[in-house]
Amino acid sequence: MSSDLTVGDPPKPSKAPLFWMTLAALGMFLAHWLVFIYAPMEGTMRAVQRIFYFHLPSAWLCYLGFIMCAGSSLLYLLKQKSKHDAFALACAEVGLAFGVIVLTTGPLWARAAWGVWWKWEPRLTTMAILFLIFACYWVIRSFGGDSPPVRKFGAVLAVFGAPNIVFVHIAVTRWRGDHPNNIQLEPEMRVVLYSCLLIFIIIYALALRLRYRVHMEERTASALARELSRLGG
Amino acid sequence: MSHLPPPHPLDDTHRKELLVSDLTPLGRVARALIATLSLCCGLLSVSYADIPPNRPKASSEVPIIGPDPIAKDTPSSAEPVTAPATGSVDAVKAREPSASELAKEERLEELRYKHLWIAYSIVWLVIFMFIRSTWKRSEAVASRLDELKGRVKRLEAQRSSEEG
Amino acid sequence: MAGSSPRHELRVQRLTKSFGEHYALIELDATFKGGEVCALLGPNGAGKSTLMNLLSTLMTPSEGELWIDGRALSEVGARILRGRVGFVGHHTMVYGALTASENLMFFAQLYGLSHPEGLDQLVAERLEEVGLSEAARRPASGFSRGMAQRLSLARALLPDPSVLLLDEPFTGLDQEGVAQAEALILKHKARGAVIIASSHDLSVMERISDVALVLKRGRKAYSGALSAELSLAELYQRSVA
Amino acid sequence: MSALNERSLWRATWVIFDKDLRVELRSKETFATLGLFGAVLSFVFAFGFIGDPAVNLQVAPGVLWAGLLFVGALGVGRTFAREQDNNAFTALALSPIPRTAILAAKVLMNFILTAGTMALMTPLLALLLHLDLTPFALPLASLIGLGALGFALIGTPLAVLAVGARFPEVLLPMVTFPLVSPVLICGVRGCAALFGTAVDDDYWAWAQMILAFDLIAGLGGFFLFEWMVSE
Repeated sequence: MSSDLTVGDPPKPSKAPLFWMTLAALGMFLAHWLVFIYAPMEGTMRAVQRIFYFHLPSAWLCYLGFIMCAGSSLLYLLKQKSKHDAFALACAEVGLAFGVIVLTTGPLWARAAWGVWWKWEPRLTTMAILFLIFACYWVIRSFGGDSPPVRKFGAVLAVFGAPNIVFVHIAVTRWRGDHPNNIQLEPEMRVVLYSCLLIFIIIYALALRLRYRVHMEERTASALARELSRLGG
Repeated sequence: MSHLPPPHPLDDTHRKELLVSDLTPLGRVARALIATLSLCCGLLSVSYADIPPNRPKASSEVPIIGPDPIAKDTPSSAEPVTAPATGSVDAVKAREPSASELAKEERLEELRYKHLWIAYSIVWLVIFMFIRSTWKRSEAVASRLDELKGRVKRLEAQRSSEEG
Repeated sequence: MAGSSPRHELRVQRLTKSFGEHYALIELDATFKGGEVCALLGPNGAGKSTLMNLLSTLMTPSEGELWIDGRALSEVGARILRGRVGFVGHHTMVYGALTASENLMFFAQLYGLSHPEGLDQLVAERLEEVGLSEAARRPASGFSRGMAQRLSLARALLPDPSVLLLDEPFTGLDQEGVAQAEALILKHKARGAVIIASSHDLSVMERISDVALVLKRGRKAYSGALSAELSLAELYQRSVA
Repeated sequence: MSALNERSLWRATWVIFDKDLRVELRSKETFATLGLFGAVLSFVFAFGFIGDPAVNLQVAPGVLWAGLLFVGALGVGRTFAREQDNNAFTALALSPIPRTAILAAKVLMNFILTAGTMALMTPLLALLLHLDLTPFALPLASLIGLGALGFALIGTPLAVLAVGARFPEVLLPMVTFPLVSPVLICGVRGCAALFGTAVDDDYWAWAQMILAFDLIAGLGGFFLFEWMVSE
């Protein structure tokens, strides 16, 4: 009878997340030191330019999250494996978290640097539309229940949504060709930027891992509950 | 399309127990609310921080010498940016504007720091909240898994005693 | 259809369907032979509709396998099997804006049917069978429930399916309609089709069925031939209790 | 049983489309709804944006494409209205045709409905805003046609899936709008280029971009559709 219950034992909670969390926390402190003390003051934008060290890595990781979500969704559509769907969901959620960072720090920077909260500029627009698409994805996944049709709907949304961005970018670039002042990075700034990127990658991987695990465990739990109802019934 | 069959009465009793530690729809709504609220709070604080440059109050530190309409106008307009010389008029017109420009620069500097701090705290907040919510959810699901496994064990024990 | 082996067959093995955290159908093993009418019985929520949907390939089983005429679902894919199934469901599935004959013509074209004297002739014959010849040129939106049900039956029988699934086929039919439907079912039974019917009207079911399958909470509670001694109602009471 | 080959895809598409068209011509339900909606929209936009001719010409692209967006969303939301009485969609899903045929027929239908409504709405708007669009008739029609096609290509598969996932209908536009935003941007800019209100006057480049979007969305949709509905 027990063979019926092999719904995949959830992996033992390992100590690894704690290690990585500590590393990430330490990294954050290091990032602060780098951003606020080590990095030289930029000439024209001065203090507000330091937002950039958080903003840019977040934007990259936000994109990464959404692209990974789309890739995993495509795999899910083709192979119908639950784990791909769980991974796609986790990627979208982490991407959205970084997206919130990008879309709040971006206007803060823009207001101080350009005098406006928002500018119809390719990168901003692209990010905003991508964020909207994946916010829709998240809303549907959170409130639509967790049935295969909803998973599929989400997957299709992600698969269509991510390549969309290329179009938006090309279109807006053509429309509003002015690129923002490309900041000439001094070597120290470069060091700070890449260290921040590294630290954010650690945080990203950690968050993704935790999230993915949670989704997988929730699925294991509902599979277990299902088997129980089968045995009990 | 296909009809979902109504749940078995048996499943329902099981479900009630299971829901105790599960994330209910209410929990999801709460989560969405918190996310929205925090976003609103962030935006509110941002717009609050934006007020100073529009108020002439900050300029009181450095009194404006002489009634200069341009110098007075510029700070009250919604343009905190100083393209160092907004117009050649400014540059030509006065030695006094240099004082007001200084004040303006100071206000801008203040704004820059304010925005930096807000941005910085948002970064922290978002990361912290994300990890925390994930952690909480993971604990909830872990406890649910434990409970379910306990029930499986009990069921197995019951079965083996029935067979034996 | 293949003349050498007129008997069709539908077989399921460990057929299971789960929704979220509960099961609608659990490990059903059954063989439905052609030329027999099987009464599918069970209380509400026993898994009858789920089984019908699985057999019609509208749903994909969570586990288990399904064969129609020896062709496995997992091997040939749902689309091949789907063409061999006729399905009459709770809803009449007719297009109100189209006339009766247009409705049938639409599905005849979708199924890629042919007839020596043209599709129009085929459609006319099929409408004749269910007694709708006079209403052939009227839009189906004006039909009574009974007429729509007849049309639905004609649609399901159109491709001469190997498997005929009838979920409450007598809803809304009058005496004459029930008799006509019965005659049609018997005709397709004689042709060798697998017929699975489910209805709350046990007296009609008693008349037409040869075997019975009773489901209870997603599991098989009884399956076997009906005998003269054991009435369907009695059997149902006994196996569900 | 007929052989189910590639030709059956086209035949089934045609059969379903023919049926939809017949139903639509007979009831005129969707087209009447869309047409009326388009007329109401035109009046609302005209109230909101009417100004001197130069201003009118400047707002016209935005008004046109906002109209297309609303009309398209309404049309796509009605995709399965024709199938839902008596649950006829189940019978359609039961027939041994490639699922892609259903999608193709519905895309075609949605395209025709949206483009048809826009063909009524555009002259009406031109009339109300005192614009003379006749010199641009052909390029404008091509832009709007491509835009309507893009909307149908993105919106229809989502509508099909929404039927299965039992979504409330309000969710559909919410999901569709961000996805079609490239079409919208290109369309508005293309129209502005066409009307000469933008710096860049190469409307054809924008049309090409919409065309590319349509191609990719169409290919992606038709390639993935069998997987989307396999449940």
